[in-house]
Amino acid sequence: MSSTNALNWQSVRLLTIVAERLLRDRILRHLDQMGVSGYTVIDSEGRGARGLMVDEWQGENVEIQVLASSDVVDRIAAKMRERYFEHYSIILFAQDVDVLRGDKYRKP
Amino acid sequence: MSSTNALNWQSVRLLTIVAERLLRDRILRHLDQMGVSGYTVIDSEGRGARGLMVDEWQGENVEIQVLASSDVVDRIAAKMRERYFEHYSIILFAQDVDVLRGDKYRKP
Amino acid sequence: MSSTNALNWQSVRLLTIVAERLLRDRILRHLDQMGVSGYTVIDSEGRGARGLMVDEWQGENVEIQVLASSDVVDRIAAKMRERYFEHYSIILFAQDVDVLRGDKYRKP
Amino acid sequence: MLSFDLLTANLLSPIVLAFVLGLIATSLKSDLEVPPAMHSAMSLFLLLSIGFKGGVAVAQAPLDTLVVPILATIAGGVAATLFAYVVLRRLVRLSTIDAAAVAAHYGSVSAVTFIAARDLATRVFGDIEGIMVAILVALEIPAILVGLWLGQRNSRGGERMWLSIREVLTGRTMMLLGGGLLIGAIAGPERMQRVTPLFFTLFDGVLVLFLLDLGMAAAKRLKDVRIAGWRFVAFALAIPLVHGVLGVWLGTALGFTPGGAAVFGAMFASASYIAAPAAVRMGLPEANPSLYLTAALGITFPFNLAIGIPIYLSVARALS
Amino acid sequence: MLSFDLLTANLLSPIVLAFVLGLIATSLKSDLEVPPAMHSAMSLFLLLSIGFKGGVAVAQAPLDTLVVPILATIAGGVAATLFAYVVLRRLVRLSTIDAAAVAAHYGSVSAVTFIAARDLATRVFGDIEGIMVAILVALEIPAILVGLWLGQRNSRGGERMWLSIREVLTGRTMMLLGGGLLIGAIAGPERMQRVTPLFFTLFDGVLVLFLLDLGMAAAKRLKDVRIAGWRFVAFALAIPLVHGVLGVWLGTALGFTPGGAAVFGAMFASASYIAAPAAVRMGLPEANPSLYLTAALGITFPFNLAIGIPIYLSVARALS
Amino acid sequence: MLSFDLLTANLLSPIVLAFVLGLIATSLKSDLEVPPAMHSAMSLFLLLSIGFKGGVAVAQAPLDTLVVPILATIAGGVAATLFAYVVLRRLVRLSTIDAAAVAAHYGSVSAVTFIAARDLATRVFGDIEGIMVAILVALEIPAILVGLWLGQRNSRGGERMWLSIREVLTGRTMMLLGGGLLIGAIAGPERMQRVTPLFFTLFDGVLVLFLLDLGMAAAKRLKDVRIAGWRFVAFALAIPLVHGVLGVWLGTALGFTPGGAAVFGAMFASASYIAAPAAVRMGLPEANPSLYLTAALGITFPFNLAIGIPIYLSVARALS
Ligand SMILES: Nc1ncnc2c1ncn2[C@@H]1O[C@H](COP(=O)(O)O)[C@@H](O)[C@H]1O
Ligand SMILES: Nc1ncnc2c1ncn2[C@@H]1O[C@H](COP(=O)(O)O)[C@@H](O)[C@H]1O
Ligand SMILES: Nc1ncnc2c1ncn2[C@@H]1O[C@H](COP(=O)(O)O)[C@@H](O)[C@H]1O
Ligand code: NA
Ligand code: NA
Ligand code: NA
Repeated sequence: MSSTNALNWQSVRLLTIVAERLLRDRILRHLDQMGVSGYTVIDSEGRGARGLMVDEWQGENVEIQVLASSDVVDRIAAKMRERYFEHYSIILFAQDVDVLRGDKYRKP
Repeated sequence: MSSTNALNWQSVRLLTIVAERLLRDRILRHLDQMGVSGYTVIDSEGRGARGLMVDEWQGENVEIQVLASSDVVDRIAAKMRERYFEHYSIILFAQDVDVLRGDKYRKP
Repeated sequence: MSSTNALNWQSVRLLTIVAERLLRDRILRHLDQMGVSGYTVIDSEGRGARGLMVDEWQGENVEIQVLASSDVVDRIAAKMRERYFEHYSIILFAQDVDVLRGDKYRKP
Repeated sequence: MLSFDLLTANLLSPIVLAFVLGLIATSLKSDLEVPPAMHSAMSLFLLLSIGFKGGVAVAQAPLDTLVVPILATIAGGVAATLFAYVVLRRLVRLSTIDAAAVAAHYGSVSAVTFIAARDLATRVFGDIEGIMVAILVALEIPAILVGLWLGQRNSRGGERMWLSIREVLTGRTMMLLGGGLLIGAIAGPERMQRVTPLFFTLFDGVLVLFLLDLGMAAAKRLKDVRIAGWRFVAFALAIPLVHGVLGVWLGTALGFTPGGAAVFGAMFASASYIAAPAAVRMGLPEANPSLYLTAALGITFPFNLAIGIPIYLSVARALS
Repeated sequence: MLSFDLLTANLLSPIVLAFVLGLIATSLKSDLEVPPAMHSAMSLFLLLSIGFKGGVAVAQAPLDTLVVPILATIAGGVAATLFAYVVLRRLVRLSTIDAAAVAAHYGSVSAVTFIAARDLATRVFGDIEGIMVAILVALEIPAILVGLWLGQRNSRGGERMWLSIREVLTGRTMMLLGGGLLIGAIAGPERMQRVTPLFFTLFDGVLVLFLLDLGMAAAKRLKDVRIAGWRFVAFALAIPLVHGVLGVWLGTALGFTPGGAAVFGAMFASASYIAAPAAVRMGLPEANPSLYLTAALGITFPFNLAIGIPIYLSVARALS
Repeated sequence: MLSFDLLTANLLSPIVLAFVLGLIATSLKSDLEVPPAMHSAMSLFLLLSIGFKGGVAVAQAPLDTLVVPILATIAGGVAATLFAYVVLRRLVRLSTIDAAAVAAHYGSVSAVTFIAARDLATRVFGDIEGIMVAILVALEIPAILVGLWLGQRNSRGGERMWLSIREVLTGRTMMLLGGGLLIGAIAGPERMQRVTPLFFTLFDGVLVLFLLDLGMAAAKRLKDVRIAGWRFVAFALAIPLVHGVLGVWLGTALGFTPGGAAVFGAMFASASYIAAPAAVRMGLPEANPSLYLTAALGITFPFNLAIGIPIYLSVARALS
């Protein structure tokens, strides 16, 4: 974290989900329901344990980034694990990052 | 950080800016003026507090990544806040990462 | 890291490589040989010390993300440094992230 | 005023049907998607084609036949912007900034509405004046400048104002429409003949694909209509009629053929949703983009496409 | 059964040669690439074109000539799915889920195989029945529904089943093929004429580009063939012949021209690799996608493209 | 030597004007952009089209008429590369590696320059030899191999050399040009007729769009010219003239028509900016890419497009 912190950096959690393209809309619907304040979606390709391209129309994977509180990130991760880990190409990772306007990402 | 650090990993700051596409060139011009050694730009989509697609020609958002010293990152963040936070779709977050050739990112 | 950690988050290393498009297939072949469990590839643009677009057919840069153990990340970084740092547009940075199913990324 | 045969001819055209298919696909949450790169490619193609076609026409028209219509167009565009602004302030009760932002869109012009109108007009009345494209170019910019001025005149923004103007003048719409016009005019009909198969023969087909895409975009915008309030929705439905009928009347007064006058009116009736939003977003960032995007793309464009254009043609027929 | 002239005419067509070029490029690890956006744009174009062409044909056909063929097609599609399922369970010994997933693909239809067959048939026998596109649309969906039902009937998934069905019916293939069919039928031949240069005249050329791309995709799939086992490979080569010949016979019995019967057979012989994989992935996630993708795109499609189609034509000629 | 009518005919062509529009748009910092996917799609289309057209021509030409021109082309390409190398070492005083890298580009050929030359030549002299495309393919590769060898002969790189050669031979330019040539030749004129509307009729139009894009790319490269130094700029302007005039002379000696000889010369005059840069970047990474990209795309290509081509045509007319 910035030493001086004159800008008032605040720590929130960044969750990154990489999943096959087919799951995109479903995952975003979950995120909406779980009350995140927003998300960012990036087209990507990849190789993993499955590494199949089923949705040959729209490209391979999406990377979804979500800034949220630690609790919300845990709830999202639990949901993804429950729904998609077994049968779909999906991974996720989380880390702490510093943001300005920290409240923005901690919607009730 | 890597335990052995035989590779001489050094810590710098990674700033990620997600903003509406329209701001792209403006932000990159700011970065050039503030003396960063480089940046990486990725096309993305997203939803946030505003979540509007105005620049319907070129797609929705861009994600801009900048490796720089903590000071420079703070200066960039301050500039973005001053110029764009009020009226535009934009967020940013920062974190510490390890790089090789640390000097590369600490141009005077 | 999540305070409760009911989800069993485990720490692994995330390596991000940004390189000119031309190196893409070569780097992915290295990764395959070095036994990573997967990778994610994102098209990007950028400016850096070189900042040239040679492969004008396929666009500018790629950003490659690899989750792996600290050792493997170090081995990859060393290989990239040896092969490509001198003459090509390439940077890399590494950080610690939390994943579920940590074993997935620690293939022997 | 609206003749039934024109309405049918319009509603059954592949262009309108493709737009409806796009609307339906998005309402059904279909996974149908037009890749962003294809959207940009089609915009680029359509704008450049319009420019080329106009340039070839202008090359064949005596220059002095252009002066009066162009000046009248510019004056009309400015008047339309000011009129829209007053209505938005007084009747719709928008803030200065929002009113200026929306007025800039309604004073300017939508290239696709122009094409759709030209399309129906040619089918009904035969060929129309080639200089209409020059008029399209002339109508696009002034309104945006007036809108920016209306919104910024009370604020600090001298520098910002100039930056925005610069951006409008060098923006891609101007480059493609204006640049295409110049290329067409310089190269002339004979040399342009070799690019005819791509830019002229395929035009209608590409338009169908583009409208499929616009239908999907419009459906997304329609979701925001509720936020806008009924006064604003009424504005977005009424102003095209007012602008359109006055435009047809002005076109007739300028001596255009009935088809030409109808297309002229349709241009005035239309609201820009490519050039204006980008310029206004940069020049008047305080304005609410939901307002102008929803109105221009979500309400006025479909209205003109389905009902407005046949109305302007009917009026032109009646006035001629 | 396979006549030599048909085989040559087919193998030397630019379509097949472009597919082979794609296969070779990928095997040589060339850096040749078709951008994903271009792939999507071409799929969209081809599906919409097929729809348009079919719609125009249907608009000209008396509606009652459609009823019997469509019903026969649906019945045939269901029968083909069930037959494939039984073979996959008994002879190939797949699990219930995998058998259901693969059967859904082989009961459904590949639009590109349809086009390639229509192409050769028209060259050899002259124009074929226009209603074949309506048949294509009718053949696509039932098999997928049957497959999902076969795979899910023992599991909890009532809700999931309905979600999948909804998705198939509103999926892009249906929107473009079905929507295009409707637009073509509503607008009618005359109004569609203005989009002919893009959607009809360019069709064959775009198909060549698309097959170049499919060749590259198929080569990637072929790598997984070894994992699939010889029984499965044999299935992917034999079932198109069985489905295809029975399809030609059914088409002849329905009174189609020889060309029409051959195309009808080719549709039954083909396996879907656009609509079915997406639907099956969501509706039967437990099934192994390697199996159905490799079989449909890696084996059956090239087989039909190179050898199958000339065979179905030869059979149709013999039966007529 | 340069006749005025040829210069005008060239400068007023939509192709050149579109290039200029691209240059202007980028200089004005316009937000005009061609999406990367569209750029790739157009490259792919143009290269495959050229291949197809050449293949059809070769299919109609007796094979033995090809041997001598092809061999002369290969010899000429090698000679041109060596000559450029010597000039770059002695007069421009580049390092071995940089000289080798740049020489590879100037010995090789730019497909777009070829097309632009063929375009003007056909308009002025009528149809030219169809085998020119075979010559294009033959001219592309040898220079790159010679350049790599010149740059690597003193270094360790045996293995790297072979890797680079493999990559050039399986690279996309070869796949599309060479593969297209084969497809065109195997399928033959009659079977290719069905893809004519896309690949031949639309060619000129797509070229206009592509040159708009190249204009924007060239403008970006021009910024680096200052770094290159005046000797290098002089090289990039003079060498096309030398290569071009000698090429026209060789073409005339080989018995080509004046149009054919002019196009032959333009090929020698041109510098590759698609195949060569990728190969050189991998095979000679120590070389400075700014040098070869700026020279090939920023200086020599615009020079040839605007002035060079009419000069080579004038020379061919004088020599005939
Ligand atoms: N070790 C890894 N590092 C980075 N990305 C990965 C890794 N493993 C998997 N992925 C990404 O996650 C997607 C799904 O992975 P999987 O579920 O293992 O097939 C892959 O297509 C990759 O994009
Ligand atoms: N909570 C969030 N997590 C990740 N990305 C976000 C979040 N909120 C906003 N964004 C991204 O930032 C852009 C602008 O956000 P906003 O200014 O809130 O409209 C959005 O379009 C998203 O791409
Ligand atoms: N300071 C930086 N921050 C973020 N990305 C960078 C930075 N420097 C370089 N890059 C990225 O790495 C690529 C290669 O950098 P370089 O080797 O310095 O030319 C650039 O094109 C950028 O995409
Ligand atoms: Na207007
Ligand atoms: Na089938
Ligand atoms: Na050359």
